[in-house]
Amino acid sequence: MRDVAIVSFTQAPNVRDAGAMNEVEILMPLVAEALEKSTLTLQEIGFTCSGSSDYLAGAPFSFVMAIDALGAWPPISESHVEMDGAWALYEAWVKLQHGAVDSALVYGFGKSSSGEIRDVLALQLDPYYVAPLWPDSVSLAALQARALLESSAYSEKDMAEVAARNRRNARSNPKAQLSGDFDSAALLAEPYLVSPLRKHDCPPITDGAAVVVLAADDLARRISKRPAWIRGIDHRIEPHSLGVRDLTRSPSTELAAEKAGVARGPLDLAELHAPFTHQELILRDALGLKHGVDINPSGGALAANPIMAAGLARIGEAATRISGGLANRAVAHATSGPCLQQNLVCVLEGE
Amino acid sequence: MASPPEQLLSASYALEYTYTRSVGPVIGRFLTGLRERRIEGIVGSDGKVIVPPTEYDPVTGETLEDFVEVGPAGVVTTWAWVSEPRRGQPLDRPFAWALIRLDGADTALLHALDAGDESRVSTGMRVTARWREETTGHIRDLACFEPEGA
Amino acid sequence: MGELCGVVGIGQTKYAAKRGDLSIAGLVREAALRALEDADLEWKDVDAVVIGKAPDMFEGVMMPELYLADALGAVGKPMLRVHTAGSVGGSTSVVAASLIQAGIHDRVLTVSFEKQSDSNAMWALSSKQPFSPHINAGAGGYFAPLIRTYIRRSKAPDHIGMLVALKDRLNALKNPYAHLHLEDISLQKVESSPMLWAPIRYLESCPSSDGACAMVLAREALAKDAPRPPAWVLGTAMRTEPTMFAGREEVNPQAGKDCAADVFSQAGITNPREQIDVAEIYVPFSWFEPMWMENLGFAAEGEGWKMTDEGETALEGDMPINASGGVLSSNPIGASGMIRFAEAALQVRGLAGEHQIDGARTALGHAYGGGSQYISMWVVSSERP
Amino acid sequence: MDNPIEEIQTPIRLDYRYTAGGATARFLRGLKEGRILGQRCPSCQKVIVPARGACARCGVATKEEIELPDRGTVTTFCVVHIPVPGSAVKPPFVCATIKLDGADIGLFHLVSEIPPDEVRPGMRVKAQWKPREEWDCTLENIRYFTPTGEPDVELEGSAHA
Repeated sequence: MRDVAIVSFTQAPNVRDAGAMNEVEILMPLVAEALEKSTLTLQEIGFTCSGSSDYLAGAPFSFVMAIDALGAWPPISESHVEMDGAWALYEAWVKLQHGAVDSALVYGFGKSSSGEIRDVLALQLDPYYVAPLWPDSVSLAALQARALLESSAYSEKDMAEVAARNRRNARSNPKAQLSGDFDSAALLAEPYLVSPLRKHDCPPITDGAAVVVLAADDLARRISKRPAWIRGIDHRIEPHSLGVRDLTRSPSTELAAEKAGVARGPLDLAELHAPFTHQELILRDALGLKHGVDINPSGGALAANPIMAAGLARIGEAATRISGGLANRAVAHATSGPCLQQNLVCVLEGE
Repeated sequence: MASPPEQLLSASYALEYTYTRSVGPVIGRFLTGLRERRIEGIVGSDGKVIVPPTEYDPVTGETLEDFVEVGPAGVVTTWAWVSEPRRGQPLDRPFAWALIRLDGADTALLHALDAGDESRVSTGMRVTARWREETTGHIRDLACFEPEGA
Repeated sequence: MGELCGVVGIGQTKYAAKRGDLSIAGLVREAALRALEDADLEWKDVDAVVIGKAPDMFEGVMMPELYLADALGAVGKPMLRVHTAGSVGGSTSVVAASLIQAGIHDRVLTVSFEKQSDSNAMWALSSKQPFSPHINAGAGGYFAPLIRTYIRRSKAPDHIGMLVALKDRLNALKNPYAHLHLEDISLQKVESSPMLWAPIRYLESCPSSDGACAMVLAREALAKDAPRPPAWVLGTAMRTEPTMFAGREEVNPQAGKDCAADVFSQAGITNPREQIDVAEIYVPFSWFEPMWMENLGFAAEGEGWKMTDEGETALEGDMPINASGGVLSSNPIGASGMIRFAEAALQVRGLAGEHQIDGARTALGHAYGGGSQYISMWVVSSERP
Repeated sequence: MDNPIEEIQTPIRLDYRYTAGGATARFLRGLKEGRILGQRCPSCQKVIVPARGACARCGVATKEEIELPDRGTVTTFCVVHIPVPGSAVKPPFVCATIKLDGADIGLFHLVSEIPPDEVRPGMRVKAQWKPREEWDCTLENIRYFTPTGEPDVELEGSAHA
């Protein structure tokens, strides 16, 4: 495998409603900033790939307009996935492995404020058997949470502690949407939203975007004093029907972690794309995270969940800490689909 | 169009369409069964009975075609209590979403459970199908499930 | 640099206005199973799945790869979903090939589809957002003015578009998968068909189809031992430019020229007209054949129509274009690009059946999308480099 | 089984709220006052209309506002012969790309009060506005463009531009 690193990361302030800012207006300054940090111009970038969703935007071809934020002239080598930007990063990483290009620009973006996101996500479900019942995303997560609570030693208190820690961590993240000091006992006194989930177990609704620049080999070393090298990256998918899956585990994360080599060395930190508190518990187990691993120093998806950018942001957050010398080895994770159906795992290291 | 405050110019709109979905032989047979108030599953490549039936094995992708009748009663494997139903959901009063393993099935079906109150729902409880008055061959022919003996 | 990638299996559905006999999963499986069968492989032999389609609003399923994971045997495997507007079938093939070329996987299944009959194409493709351009005249409303400019600049005679429409429908009669089988097609029928977006007539436009296309790609060591001859991928390229900016050349877009230059250079092609034996080009409206001939460098600017006029792009011509009948004969949008790529591969494999071009060794697959701004291409050959 | 189920209807309705970007909002507000606002790109100096807050070619924000006249030249067009869903305009009608005087990019709009077969590239046109009291934040304030009677203009450059 060719050495490929993350050399630049920016993200938009994560907000409940970006208001009058459209996707181009959100992305344009971010792309400029990410490129400036990388010292590359768009024309020097070998490949560009983005992730977004038409249903999130409520319009077909929503990614086409986003090209306007780049200055794609002369024309650029470019692709798009209808997935979280983390998978766009994967496609770009593959392109760099092929070896024809040395750098890539990757971005993910979405405004969840535009629609009723809990209902929009119901359209991800089987269109014959399930979507016509309109089960919303929080209800599906609640089914998973109860399955976990009733089959493991985890309690609602453990879930509240996940929420409290993530939002405490988010205090040092100026881009976070939700942060602060929460007492898990006080959180447990709150009513259920969809039992067994309370509001704090669920992600905020977020508008946002994230941008990453990848570079290979010597170019990465020239750009960054301490590139965050991608030592392994893999993603796997599970069956779609919730009634077929064991919702209390994440076998696709386990498999992706094995392929990405998570266990090949000690980890300093993990950035997990766990929109719901119980999903962090499932992912911790799936990744075999030991005591002492700093989980979601950014606050994770419970502090800001810009759908289509949140997974990419996890990779960017982990990389930033490696480049900043705060960690030597990290795992970043992204998820897609109902109840963690599809998962991506990325292992990052300093020199 | 709503008149906006200074700076912001926004308006609501609906993405609305009634899709006509051809269903193919397997889903078609299941829905035809529902119309006749019968629930059928399909036998997977490992012998397990999958409900609702898929045209393919969920793990191996192999084509499937052996049907067996299941239910109409079964067991709740997990559930979530909804105190505020949303538009389009099967019930407009508080209900539980439940994964239900029907008798004779090895996988669970997602549907609504009309139990009246959260305290009456538990994992492992027995439930049975409640049919819509008029069945047409649609997943919503199952109006919802209800506690057995209710 | 990188692994060599071979196309070892190709599967297509019968294209039709409505495949009322199939679910969405059934549709993609019909193509995927045929591709596996062609490659003499089973689901378990596939390492990863790359799927592509155009806007999710066609089927009203958000990110349908999630629902289709089991149907495509992807459980426990990596699965990617590509969407680059109308070029997506091409881009999906390019992404799938890159997984082989980068040495990441041994075998990749790639599938693209559209089940347009679940909704309505004009509805699914138009923006419902407030404040968006108030005049929505459909895809033809966007492309017809470009065609008019092409005709004005090139001084092409009016019948060129009709010739393309006739040729592609005649070719489709030799392709059992094609949607349109117009047995009694004639120049007169094309000419007397109603104007939709003048200068585009009804029979100069693509249909709206249900359909799926699939390919199995494999690395060199596996492809050379495949049961049927592989098509070797000599080059792949994608280019994008913005939809609207001052001075944009939309009739002969730079993205297309750059993409062609890139893919030909990878494939060692210096004279495409001489070295490419057959091409499958994305032509949703007949006039795009001469326009793309110029964009791809098969003809000088302003001269593309002469190739059509002189019969050079016909089956028996020296530069056959869309021997399969093309997009004008089958158009499940999300799959249309991959069909071009797959038909190019079928030609060099010698497996194109009745529309086989004798001795085809090197072929081009081409797709475009958006406002002629997303371009993808590959060059495939029967000869292993 | 008699009469097996072959298809189902699944109604889908999702409600969204769309917020126009800053520059688009200013453009639409301008229309409500009968003004057509473009923007000049600080990099390539081209004038873009409708104002979109960005030059797609240069990838930079555009801020300098330019008010454009409501007359220009048809660069290309098509005659639409099929009814357009949700549109009150009856076919056949002419959709044209119109380069307003002083703009470097075309605006898509209707051309009327002339037989479709007499419309031609290079033709000079001006906006026909609806009565002022009907104006809102929309390009539909302009009912359509009509010929000015000025001599045609020699065209060069791109198709929609």
